[in-house]
Amino acid sequence: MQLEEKEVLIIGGGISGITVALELAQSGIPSTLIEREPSLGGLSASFCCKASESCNKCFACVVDKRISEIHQRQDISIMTQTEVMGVKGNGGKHRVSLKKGKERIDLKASAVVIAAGINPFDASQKVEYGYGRFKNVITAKDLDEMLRYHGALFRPSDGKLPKTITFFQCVGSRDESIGNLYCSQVCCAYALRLIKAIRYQYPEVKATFLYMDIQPAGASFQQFLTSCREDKGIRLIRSLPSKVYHSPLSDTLRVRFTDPERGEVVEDSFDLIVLSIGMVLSKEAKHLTELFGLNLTEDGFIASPPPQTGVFVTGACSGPKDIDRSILHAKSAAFLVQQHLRGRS
Amino acid sequence: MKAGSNLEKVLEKGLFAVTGELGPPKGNDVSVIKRKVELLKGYVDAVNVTDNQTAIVRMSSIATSSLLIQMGLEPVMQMTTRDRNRIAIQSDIFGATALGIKNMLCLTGDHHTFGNQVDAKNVHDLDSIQLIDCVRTMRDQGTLLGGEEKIEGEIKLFIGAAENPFGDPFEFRAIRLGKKVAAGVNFIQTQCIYDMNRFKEWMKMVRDRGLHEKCHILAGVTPLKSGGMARYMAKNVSGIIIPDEIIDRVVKAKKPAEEGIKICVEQIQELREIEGVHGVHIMAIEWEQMTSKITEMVGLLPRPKVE
Amino acid sequence: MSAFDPKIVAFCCDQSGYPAADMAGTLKLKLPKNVEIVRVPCAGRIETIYLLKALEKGADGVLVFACYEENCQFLRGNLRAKGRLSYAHRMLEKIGLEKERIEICHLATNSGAKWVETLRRKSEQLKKMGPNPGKL
Amino acid sequence: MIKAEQKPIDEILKYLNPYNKILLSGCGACVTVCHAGGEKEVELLASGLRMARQKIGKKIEVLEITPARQCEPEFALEMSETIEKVEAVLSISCGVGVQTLVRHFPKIPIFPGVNTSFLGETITHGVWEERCQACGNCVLEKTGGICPISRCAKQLLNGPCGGSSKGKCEIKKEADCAWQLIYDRLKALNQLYKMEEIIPAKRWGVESRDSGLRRIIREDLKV
Amino acid sequence: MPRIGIFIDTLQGSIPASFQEKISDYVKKLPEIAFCLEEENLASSEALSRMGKRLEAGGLDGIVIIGGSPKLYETSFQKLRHPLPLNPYLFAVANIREQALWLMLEEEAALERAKTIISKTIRAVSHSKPIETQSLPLKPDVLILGGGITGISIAQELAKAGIHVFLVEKGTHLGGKALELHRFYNRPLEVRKWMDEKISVVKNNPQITLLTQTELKRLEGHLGRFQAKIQGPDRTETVLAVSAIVAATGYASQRETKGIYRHKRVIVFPEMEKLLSETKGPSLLWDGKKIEMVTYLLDGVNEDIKVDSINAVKQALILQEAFQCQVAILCKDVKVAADGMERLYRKAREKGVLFFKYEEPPKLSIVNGQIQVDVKDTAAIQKREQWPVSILSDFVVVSEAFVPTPETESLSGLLKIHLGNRGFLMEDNPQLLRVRSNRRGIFVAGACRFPQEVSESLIEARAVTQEVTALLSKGTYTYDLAVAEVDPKKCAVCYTCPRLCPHSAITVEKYGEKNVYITSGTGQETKWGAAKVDPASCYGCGICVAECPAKAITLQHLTDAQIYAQMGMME
Repeated sequence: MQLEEKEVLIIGGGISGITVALELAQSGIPSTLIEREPSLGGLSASFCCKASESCNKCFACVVDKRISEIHQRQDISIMTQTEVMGVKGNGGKHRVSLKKGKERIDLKASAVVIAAGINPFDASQKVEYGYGRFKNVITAKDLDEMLRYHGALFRPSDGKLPKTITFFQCVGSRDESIGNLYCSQVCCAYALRLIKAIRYQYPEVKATFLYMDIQPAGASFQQFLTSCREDKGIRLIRSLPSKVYHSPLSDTLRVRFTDPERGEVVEDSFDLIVLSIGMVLSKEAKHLTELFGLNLTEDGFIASPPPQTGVFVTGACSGPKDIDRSILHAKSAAFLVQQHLRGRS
Repeated sequence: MKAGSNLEKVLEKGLFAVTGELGPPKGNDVSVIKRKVELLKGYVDAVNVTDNQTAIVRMSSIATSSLLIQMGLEPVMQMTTRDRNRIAIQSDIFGATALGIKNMLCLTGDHHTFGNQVDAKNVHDLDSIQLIDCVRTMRDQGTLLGGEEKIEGEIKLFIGAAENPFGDPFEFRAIRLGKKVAAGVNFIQTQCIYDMNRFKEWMKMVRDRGLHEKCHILAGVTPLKSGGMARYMAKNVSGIIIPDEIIDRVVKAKKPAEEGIKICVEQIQELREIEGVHGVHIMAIEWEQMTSKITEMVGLLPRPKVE
Repeated sequence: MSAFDPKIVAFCCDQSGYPAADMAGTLKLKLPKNVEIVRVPCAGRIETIYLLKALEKGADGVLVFACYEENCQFLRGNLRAKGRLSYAHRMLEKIGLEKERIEICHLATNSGAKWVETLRRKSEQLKKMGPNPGKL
Repeated sequence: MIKAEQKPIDEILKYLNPYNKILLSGCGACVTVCHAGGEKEVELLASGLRMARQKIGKKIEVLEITPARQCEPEFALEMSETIEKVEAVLSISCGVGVQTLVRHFPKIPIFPGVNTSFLGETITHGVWEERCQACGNCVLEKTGGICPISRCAKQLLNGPCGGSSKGKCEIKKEADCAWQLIYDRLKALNQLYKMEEIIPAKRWGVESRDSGLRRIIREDLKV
Repeated sequence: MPRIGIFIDTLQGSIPASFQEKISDYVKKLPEIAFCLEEENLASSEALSRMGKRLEAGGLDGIVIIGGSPKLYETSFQKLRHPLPLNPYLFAVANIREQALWLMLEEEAALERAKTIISKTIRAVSHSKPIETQSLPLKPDVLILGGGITGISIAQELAKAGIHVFLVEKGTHLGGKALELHRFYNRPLEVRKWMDEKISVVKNNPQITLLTQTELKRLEGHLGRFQAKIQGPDRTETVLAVSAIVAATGYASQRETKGIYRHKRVIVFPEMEKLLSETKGPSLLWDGKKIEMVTYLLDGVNEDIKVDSINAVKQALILQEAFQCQVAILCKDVKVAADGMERLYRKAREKGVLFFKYEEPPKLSIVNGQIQVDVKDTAAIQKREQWPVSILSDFVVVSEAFVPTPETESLSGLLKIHLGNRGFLMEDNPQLLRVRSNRRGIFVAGACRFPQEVSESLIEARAVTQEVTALLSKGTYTYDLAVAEVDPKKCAVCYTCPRLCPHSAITVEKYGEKNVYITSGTGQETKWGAAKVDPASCYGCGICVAECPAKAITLQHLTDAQIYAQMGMME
């Protein structure tokens, strides 16, 4: 197989893009990986370790490892702060023009992999939750970064440790009102892991988890969920909050939700509210679909075109995925690319 | 007649025998023995004198037995292989028979780690079956173990052994009795019985092998003092099975002790009906006064005078 | 003894502890002066004798930075390391040294903050404990 | 093989107290396999001893050596030069190894560093169990290949005592009743009749271990 | 005295010039130093070629790079074997940026620290020795265990990639659990047709050797040299030589058979699928009577596996639309974490499917021939006083428990791969990246790892194919000898390392003539002698080194001496 000189362009330096690049390199296929941001890793690179007594299978560390791995390879050319400006040709004869800062680069590609990733849902759209208005209403992503870079939990308003903290699930997912008729698939496990990690680091912090349905994730999830249920410091309540009020004096937040235990609407106050925001396709990704003439799925993610187009879509931009499944999906995509190239050689 | 002991005579006559049990004092205080003898005298055909039971150091069973004879109560001298090698055993048998002891119960003995001298070196030179064989050889062949050395005088002993129908493997328990019979045992006292069904099952196996005709089987019973005792035995004493309904009866009873006696009496009556059971062995440990009451209630009194 | 600056040997698993150390550097977190970082491919490579030799040859404390359970690149290395620590602990207790001088800490590539925090904590603890009386 | 367990180091320290330069000698055979006295254990114990003595301000010098086997005279003699340099020897080979050294070095105190526990089998890594007491006349043929001498607390030869319950031994609840195992195995082999025959009293004396020092002499081999 | 060359990498100025000069001054004074050069960005190819030229002079025992984290350099020097005239393992990195400059408060301290790091590294590198690479030929032959949907797909894809496959199935036919399905939830296909096509492709592909009624009996060897003894029908045994192995043996399902679950109106999913596929409308008949009410009881078993809830919603829609049945779905949580499921769920609700969420298990009872289900619906709080809701059903569809296949355990023994805590293949360890096993060259795919939805298995199948092709595509496997090595003379054959090697890379092999037992008569050699590490399968973790009681194992690239040097404790 003389695939070596065939050029593969991978758009998006998140875990999916990285995996595709690494897998292709493994098979002796060099590639160019472009990323809009100054550094690789995308969304998942900002995640913290969510282990408690033992690993809770969040896969964040795997991302870090892959990033350092890809930096060590010389058969993958990485271009950060680079964007796609235009595309000509198709069927694996693409001429893609790129923009890195001021310079323009034209690039021939026999295959293009789109792994543009997703954006977290803009929580301020859910006005009733007060994101952006109240300091102590943050998104799970904010919390994640807080824990990763400061290694500590604190209230944005006063830097103190919140004694009570609550998670709102399905923010921007499974939500008719904003037209997102899909489950983001990752948030339940993601939020519960955050809770576990916090409870382990700060046993004094009590956590509440307001949800619709708990979505399983992986072989250890049952065990993990049971440990959450057994934890006295965690309340799992099947109910989505209707409104959040801010009490300026104490800086606490009152949350209104229906308590299935008592079967009535109740109000409870918390020091910190964390919104488990869902996934939506980024506008950059939307822009790409236009450039490459791709369709969107009814859920607004990128639909995979037939392989002969030489364009492949992988990662969360093809539908919500956690790190684990993104890696898996990227591997399978890498194989499709290989097949495509083989078909042409 | 092997030894012509009272127990042997009663059994040979085909009468329903009753034996009791007496634990020697943890010292040399003879009055303790006297007291217990008074409680048992006339209510049983013979009394087992235990040999450092559960490996707790007590007055030797030989000495105690000979004291019993002086006090007019027939002893069944128990002897374990735990503390004696074959030399001590045989010399003790010389001594015992010389002192007029006619019944001997051959045991392996409770493990020494259960007792109050846990760091002892256990002997187990012989096991119970080999002991039976040893005594039989001494009595019938008039030689020491191994068969060469002739014995001066003759050994007359009614040889007994214990058997536990509630130990595992259950299927082997009757076979094991067979081995004891083959080794020359004359009578058997069983572990205390609560699980009547399992005992009957065992007796059936015994009868199938015709063992009940080759030796006298005395069924062991122990009256339960309290719910606590019942629970404890059921849980901690391996080789004893107490069905829940019996435990419940004692636990729920207003006067547990009386209920325990009542149960014991019912059991004896039931046991009497079983083919091949030639007597009962009442183990009223540190509760000897009850033996008379029980025998009386079952209607086993007065004990026969046999010549 | 106020000037006493405990010497810590920090074994860092290349799959978690070492990247965490790098991250700590990138975040410009401040580390106690007297730390010797030893890089090993896996906590499973750390032999019991290293833990003892470290103390014998002048360390006041030893830290083993290993991956979390069920997250070891080599599946069992962290557990083996844990076992060896318990051996070392038994030995220290018998010879009258504080077993706290040897400790294992589980973390991941992205636990830079935790890495530094653990070393700071250890350093403080050892200051209170005083110098290792067993060092030659 | 021989299974041994290292003695608590504090016990060892007590009897090493008078000495300031010792040889710590392991053994490359059985005690290596059961992680009690191999080269690695020598290293660890040596380090522990040095630190312990350092702590009480009474430095000790520990030389380390691990011959392939300590129970052969040649290996012992190999060590003679080193041994002359020290005040005492701590041997973490089995009791045999210790005495081999004792036999060849009359002037130097030799101390044991391990308890020689039993002849045993590896159950899983890190778990060993007794299988043989070297009684000297094997009964395994009669007992379906399972040894009641080493595995029955009462060394019974004619079946289980009354304490055998649900396959376990009443003395050590976690241990299997040897006679249950024997019964099951003979049943499986269809040889239960073997349990019906009375096994006579074992000959502990002449043929076994209770007749003083046991020796094996092979006239044909002697030189 | 070793001669060490030094390169100081200022990493585009992230090590300030002032600091770098102080370092240079210090280094130049050191006795071992042959030369000391500065670079802006050492990882750059220009810098590397400059370095290459400098090294051609030779006469060096090692190179120390003073700069940032070793991770920045290592693979470019080692794994990729950048053509440098000095063995890559003679390079060592003094990480003074992350570990000194950035972690120290004041520059003085940083400098001191940097110095110790440098001297330690120099000592360490002077203990290193060159390590060579080897390569292992890999024939394009792969063994796949399991002829279910996963196995079939992998076989197909591998065949396309020009790899020959032995597809081994213990049953009489291919297809496995997928044959129990009638329709997919997410594609308008009839599973049967779709499967039949796939199967016929597999059967007719010359690249695929299909072996049904065949089982793996024994496995020897390692990556690239696996010897798999298989037993076919009529007990014929064959040995297959393969480079890699994929386990795709699927899962088994266990039906609850106690009490009411034995009732003929309580059925399981496959039975309902069958009924749906066989009935041609307009209404679903059973015992000649029309089926009107069907209740699904989910989450009784395998709560964390979404397969059944997906199938329930899928079947419910068919029942409501095609057969005018009323359907109720009882579950703890509605599992919609699959592409398109939320919409399907909403559609079902619009079509009138009733959903109940329970916490305490619903009660089943027989009421005049039908099954009554009593459930307390936690979702509908306001209706609490109406608890419990009773549903009289013609059918109750319940989940089967998904369990490992009976032979899973023995298989893990044969392949020497681990079992997870639920008895499926492989523990759930993120570092394994799903399809990898603990052994190089052995992969685990599909439901034998964890039961999952077909489309998920298909993705996994492709991922495996990617891994396998990546492994085999070059025709050789090249690796450094930076691995553990046993000294047979010291080995006590205690089996510690074979037991503890996480990658099953160690076996006891005969070395030369040491302890080779030959069974007389058969003349068969018993492999016996000393432990042996298969270098191609060793990951160089060093666990065995640390465990060996005889200190018979060394890790070539990280010896005791090098570690003690790093500890700053060289004798």
